[in-house]
Amino acid sequence: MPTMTMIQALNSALDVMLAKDPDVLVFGEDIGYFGGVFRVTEGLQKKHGQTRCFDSPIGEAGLVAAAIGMGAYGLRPIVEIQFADYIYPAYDQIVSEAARIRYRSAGEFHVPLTIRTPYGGGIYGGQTHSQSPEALFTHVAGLKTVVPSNPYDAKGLLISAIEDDDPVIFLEPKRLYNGPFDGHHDKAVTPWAKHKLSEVPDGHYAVPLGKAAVARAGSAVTVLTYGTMVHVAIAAAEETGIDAEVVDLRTLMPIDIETIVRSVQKTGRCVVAHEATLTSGFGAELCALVQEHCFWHLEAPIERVAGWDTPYPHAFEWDYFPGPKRLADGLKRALEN
Amino acid sequence: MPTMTMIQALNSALDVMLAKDPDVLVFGEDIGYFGGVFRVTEGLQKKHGQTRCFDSPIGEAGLVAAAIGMGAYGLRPIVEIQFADYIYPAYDQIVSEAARIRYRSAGEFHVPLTIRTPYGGGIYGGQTHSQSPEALFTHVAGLKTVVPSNPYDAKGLLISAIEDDDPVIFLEPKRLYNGPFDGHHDKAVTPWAKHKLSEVPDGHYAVPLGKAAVARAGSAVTVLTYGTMVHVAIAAAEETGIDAEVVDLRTLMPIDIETIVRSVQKTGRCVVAHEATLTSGFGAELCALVQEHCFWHLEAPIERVAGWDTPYPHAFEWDYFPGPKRLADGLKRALEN
Amino acid sequence: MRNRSTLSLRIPQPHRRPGDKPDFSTIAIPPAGSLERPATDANHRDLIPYAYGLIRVLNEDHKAVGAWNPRLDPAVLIKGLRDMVLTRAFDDRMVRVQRQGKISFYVKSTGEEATAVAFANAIEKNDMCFPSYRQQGFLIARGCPLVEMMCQCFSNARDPMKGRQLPVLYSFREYGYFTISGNLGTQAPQAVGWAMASAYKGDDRIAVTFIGEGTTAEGDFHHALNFAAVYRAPVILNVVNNQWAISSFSGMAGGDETTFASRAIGYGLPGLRVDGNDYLAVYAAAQWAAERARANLGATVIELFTYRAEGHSTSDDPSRYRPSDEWRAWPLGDPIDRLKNHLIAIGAWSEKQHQALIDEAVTLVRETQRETESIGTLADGSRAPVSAMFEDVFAEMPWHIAEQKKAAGA
Amino acid sequence: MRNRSTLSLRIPQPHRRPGDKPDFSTIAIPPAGSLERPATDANHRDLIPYAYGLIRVLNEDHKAVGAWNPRLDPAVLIKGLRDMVLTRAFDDRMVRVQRQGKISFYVKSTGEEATAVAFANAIEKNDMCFPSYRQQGFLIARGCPLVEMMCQCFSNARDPMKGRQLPVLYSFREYGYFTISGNLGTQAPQAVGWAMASAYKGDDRIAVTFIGEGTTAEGDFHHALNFAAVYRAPVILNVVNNQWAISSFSGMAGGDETTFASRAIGYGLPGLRVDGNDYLAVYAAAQWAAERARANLGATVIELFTYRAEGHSTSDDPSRYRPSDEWRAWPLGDPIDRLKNHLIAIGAWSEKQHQALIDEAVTLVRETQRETESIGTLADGSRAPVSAMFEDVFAEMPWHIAEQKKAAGA
Ligand SMILES: Cc1ncc(C[n+]2csc(CCOP(=O)(O)OP(=O)(O)O)c2C)c(N)n1
Ligand SMILES: Cc1ncc(C[n+]2csc(CCOP(=O)(O)OP(=O)(O)O)c2C)c(N)n1
Ligand SMILES: [Mg+2]
Ligand SMILES: [Mg+2]
Repeated sequence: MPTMTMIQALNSALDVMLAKDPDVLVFGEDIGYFGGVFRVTEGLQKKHGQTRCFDSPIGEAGLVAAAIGMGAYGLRPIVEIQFADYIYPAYDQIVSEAARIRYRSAGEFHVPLTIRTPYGGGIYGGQTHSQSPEALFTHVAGLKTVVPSNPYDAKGLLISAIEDDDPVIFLEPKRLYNGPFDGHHDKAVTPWAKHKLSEVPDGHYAVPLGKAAVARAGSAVTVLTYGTMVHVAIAAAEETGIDAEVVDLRTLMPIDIETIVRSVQKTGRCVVAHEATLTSGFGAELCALVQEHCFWHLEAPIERVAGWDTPYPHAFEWDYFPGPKRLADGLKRALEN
Repeated sequence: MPTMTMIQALNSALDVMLAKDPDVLVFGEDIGYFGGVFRVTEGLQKKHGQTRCFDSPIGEAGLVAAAIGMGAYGLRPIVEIQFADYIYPAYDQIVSEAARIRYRSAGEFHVPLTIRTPYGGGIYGGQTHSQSPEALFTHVAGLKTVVPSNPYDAKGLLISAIEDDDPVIFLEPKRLYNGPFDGHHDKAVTPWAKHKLSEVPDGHYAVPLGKAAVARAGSAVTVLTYGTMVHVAIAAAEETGIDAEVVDLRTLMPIDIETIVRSVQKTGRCVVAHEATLTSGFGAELCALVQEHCFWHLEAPIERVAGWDTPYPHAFEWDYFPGPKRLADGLKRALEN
Repeated sequence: MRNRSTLSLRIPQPHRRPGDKPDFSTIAIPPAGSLERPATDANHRDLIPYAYGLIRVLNEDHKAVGAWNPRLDPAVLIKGLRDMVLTRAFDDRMVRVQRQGKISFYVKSTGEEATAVAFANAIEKNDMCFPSYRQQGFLIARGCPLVEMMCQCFSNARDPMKGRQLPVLYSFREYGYFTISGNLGTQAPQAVGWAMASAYKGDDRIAVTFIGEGTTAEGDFHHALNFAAVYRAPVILNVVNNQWAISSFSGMAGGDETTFASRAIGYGLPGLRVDGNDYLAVYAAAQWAAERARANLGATVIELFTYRAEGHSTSDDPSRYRPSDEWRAWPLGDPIDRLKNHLIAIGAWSEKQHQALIDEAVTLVRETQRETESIGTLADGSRAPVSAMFEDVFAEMPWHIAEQKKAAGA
Repeated sequence: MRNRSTLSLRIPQPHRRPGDKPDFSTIAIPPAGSLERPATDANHRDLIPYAYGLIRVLNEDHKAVGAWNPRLDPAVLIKGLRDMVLTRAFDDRMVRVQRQGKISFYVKSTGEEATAVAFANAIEKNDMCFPSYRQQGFLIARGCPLVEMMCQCFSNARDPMKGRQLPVLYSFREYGYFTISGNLGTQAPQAVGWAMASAYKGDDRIAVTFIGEGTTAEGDFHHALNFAAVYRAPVILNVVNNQWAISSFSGMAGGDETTFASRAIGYGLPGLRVDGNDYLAVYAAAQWAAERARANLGATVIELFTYRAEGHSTSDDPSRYRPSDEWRAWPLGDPIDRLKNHLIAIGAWSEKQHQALIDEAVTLVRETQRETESIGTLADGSRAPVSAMFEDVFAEMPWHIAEQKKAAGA
């Protein structure tokens, strides 16, 4: 099986779906001829034609709105928001429209829309190229939110998102595009080829939405996380020797409660981790769910390891990023009591 | 002392501040000559002049952006978003701009902006006149979020918000505008005049941001809530005879952790309640905070009572609204274990 | 130092408020028939004057004159008249029903019926409408059963929206009527996307959208214009300039500075300004724009100049902010009267027939109400089952909503 | 059934791609001096032609001609030339510094220096600029110390933004330069609000904002135009049409359909289209619009027609999407050369003086770099203390941020 980077895997998912379904089309800023600032759409316009993969004006609200109209017509649009930090102009169209059209029309119309967008830090992007806005979508009824952590899942989840009949926010951890990243920014970059989940079939396959994966089995403490932080959590476990079970949530909404409960009931301890600012982050929902479902199994408070409650500052990339050290501290605190 | 409805109290706060500070100005859709769809700005244009209180085009992003520019100039703008459901077009200006200008300019510029907006259900407004979007603001570093529950606090908190040098999202529980409401929609409407917190001084006073109030003292279980739900919680306590302590948070960000911890450590049990959809609502953050700070005092899982994870549907007003019955059930569950 | 004048902030104000005499003297009304009808493939630069003129067909003598006369068969006109009369009867009845406390909310289209009705009749059945909340005339002209509309307003057990939407926020896919949003303006760029999809598929369907003049201030209107221009989408972007946006006069949306049709110019789109109370003019403009769109020449912006005769909605009292008798002074009159008078002038209609038409409409609406109320009203407990609250959030119900449904006993 | 043509979706494409010969033959360049200079209180309707023309002052013989000639003192022009030369030297150096890995990111303004520099020199010191990320020339013309700008780019211990912003995203209140956002377009309606505040206070300060042609597609540009028109705000809304938005040509923003200046028309604002590489033309247009604004006559939109000579930023490689030698074929030339040639033509300058000016600029920038690096670079560990990460989120630090600061050991 070929190995792929996450970029190649995402490109392959789009390629497969463009070939399979004439109603699939892809558009966004700089994604057509140029292939996107992260090259995820490279070659697709050339291969599938100008009307299948094309550029958009710089108007995120307009591009999501147009995609909603296309979805209502019967197409399966995929749009790219160049950075998750630039999704806010489209927030009304996503929240008030895409998320609610099926409901408010009693099923007469629906919007099979996928919004792909690179999120997260680790690339010295400063406050407007590093954000993790997932919690702003998980709060909205009618949206699914997906975050892959490796090439295999990225392709399979993106195919599932495109084939899903509801709007999906598909957040791509940009720091993982070209290789797994465990938070040790001072170490040499590892290529994806060395990671087992870079083996990606060429053709069509799906990783189902709503199902978590156990990225590392363990028995001492459960880490609930997603995206880049999956690799950070594994590193923290290996480095501390703490036998942590790392659950890669993959889909945040709908959440795979069974996998979460099974793990926390087993370990009795839990750390939730994400890059997004702590307060009202998705980790808060995870804390709430875990204590609701596993209260009598918990032997210690659930620990949150997250971005600080500040914007993501350029010169403090590694002070802001919740790397293996902060995660290790969280694991230790969870085991202390 | 005069008694005021919440509308009158809010009007009085604006009036006092317009009179006190020539740099204060108020604008928004339909708020000038007409006085606003809920009449909160009634008479202000006539009294203070056309340039102090005026209408805006129907463009929420534009009106918040203009207010940001005014704030940078040195004014203290107050804008009204006609319904909280219509704040999303302004989301980018609020999140990427108002919230971050002080930080990104290292304090060179700041935005002393107050965004007032009616939120919440209970008026048969359907899905676009009933939403409670507070969690979408509490997640954003740089914003304060305030929700009053009675006329006295409404005036004092609004004055504090206007005098605050940072942007404040001021959410007004529209169902409380004209009277306290405990969720018993089938009972006769109570006027504010019968409520002790409708005694509102005419002049200037402040209720500080960041300080909760104990709306009802109790010892069996703590209810953490705000806005309309404060009254629902009190009703649920009275009706069940459960000796609940109802904490009216008043400010969600920054949160008054001391009052929360003091109460939960005392009662050992906790219910969090809000109208917003459950998942990733502000209640999730409250659960996370409480279990972080009071884990060893908790005798039962924290219960969440909230709006369902659906849009707010017109014909199901009272099925959707988390009224005294749902709150009573939550109290009972919290006491069961 | 230069001698500098001091700046001052200008707040636009209407020149008439409660107590003032209605005054439309500043509004220029060019004579009917004075504008040429350009070719539908004309260059947008040559069309600039149409953004500032006013396309009118019906003259003072109730004759249809000039190049824009669509030369319609009297039978076609009588259908339009009937649709407008029925729309007005429906609106009148629903407001009464609201006053009786049987429904929570209603929005009339009185005085603006021609804008929606003429459009519906001028375009093709499988073209798609992305409405605001004031185009019930479009649905009625398309033959949507009144009882379905009324059940929606009553939120009763047969409400096709299952009680999820405020009265008036219809969705009727079968009649080419997109689900109405409570959030202003969002439908306009969606219409553009729908039209792009039609072009993408090589179909021949076009989209039509309506937006209030107040709502042109939303960013979404700009996105609609921009995307329509860039991708040359087959869409007609109507601005219904009824001069009021709740309590705000059109000057608050920039209407004191220029026309709303002229907004098209900066995107390289044609903008037509049309007498919105002239059924024939609206019909002709719709035909022109539809022909242009179907010829792959892209979008047209049409400003339909009219007047909101009644309150914004049943929650509104317009006498608080404008002279209450303004409508009577409005120089472009009543679209129903004008079409009726035209039909009479060409000998195709009579006062008697007209009265019969009104009676028929009123009766039909009354009977529809009876039928609707026999199904039930929200007030007396008829509605979709509570389980409907939890359905259609997603195609398949996830576990957490299923749990909530159970908790609600639904 | 009518015989209908089938629709097709049109995706705009530039007529030149890598490997193609540069081709600007479709661009009409009217002769310098051919446009009248209207009174600054002219009615916007009478100004429509200016949205389609091109205001130019410098002719082929390097003479300043026509009514728009601002008739500036040679000393004033030499200052402008110096500002542009210094801007270019600064940009060149910073890109080199980025290639050396000393800073993470940089954005050049090469080829467009006149747009920002002429503006800065034409308006008053206490007027306020709401820039995008490509107006460093404005700051330099205003006399902002280069070392402060460079420390910002280096994110070192003296970075006035305390390491919080990407290189180039300056904020210099003292030089009337508003904090730059990474989010496109947000500054434009903020500038309008700032200008409204000046008018509200009865001051005489005006605001100036710059937005890329690609960014005109954002809703915020529309809001800026609309609010400026409605409240008649004293603001100048510049569109820098450098024809590229990263890899997207101006047609993706509607530039194939019409000019960007014409966007003004639909709001009842004047729109001027200006040769952006003609220092005198930019200066003159800025003066005209500033005079109009200060006379309480409101906003002007100015399209500054130029060409982005280099990549979008140091992260971009333009040879992937356009012919790499396009700039050389660009008919409006290089703004520095054109002003230099004009000064030589009027006998106020020489090639020798020019070379000396360049040398002086290069030396100044080199010395500034030395000074900056002596303070330190982010790469070698010089930066604001980590505690700065937690400050200025709010005026006063709330408990939870104080706790996080403590947890971070800061
Ligand atoms: C985004 C948004 N902002 C504000 C409102 C509140 N609102 C509802 S209707 C209306 C006025 C609209 O006026 P106009 O566009 O002229 O349409 P008309 O009512 O005249 O048909 C307003 C401000 C809303 N529904 N959505
Ligand atoms: C809201 C938002 N969307 C997208 C981007 C990504 N982006 C940064 S610059 C740019 C192109 C802007 O082009 P233009 O407006 O023409 O300005 P120029 O770079 O030519 O000066 C894009 C798409 C962004 N920064 N913000
Ligand atoms: Mg209107
Ligand atoms: Mg550009």
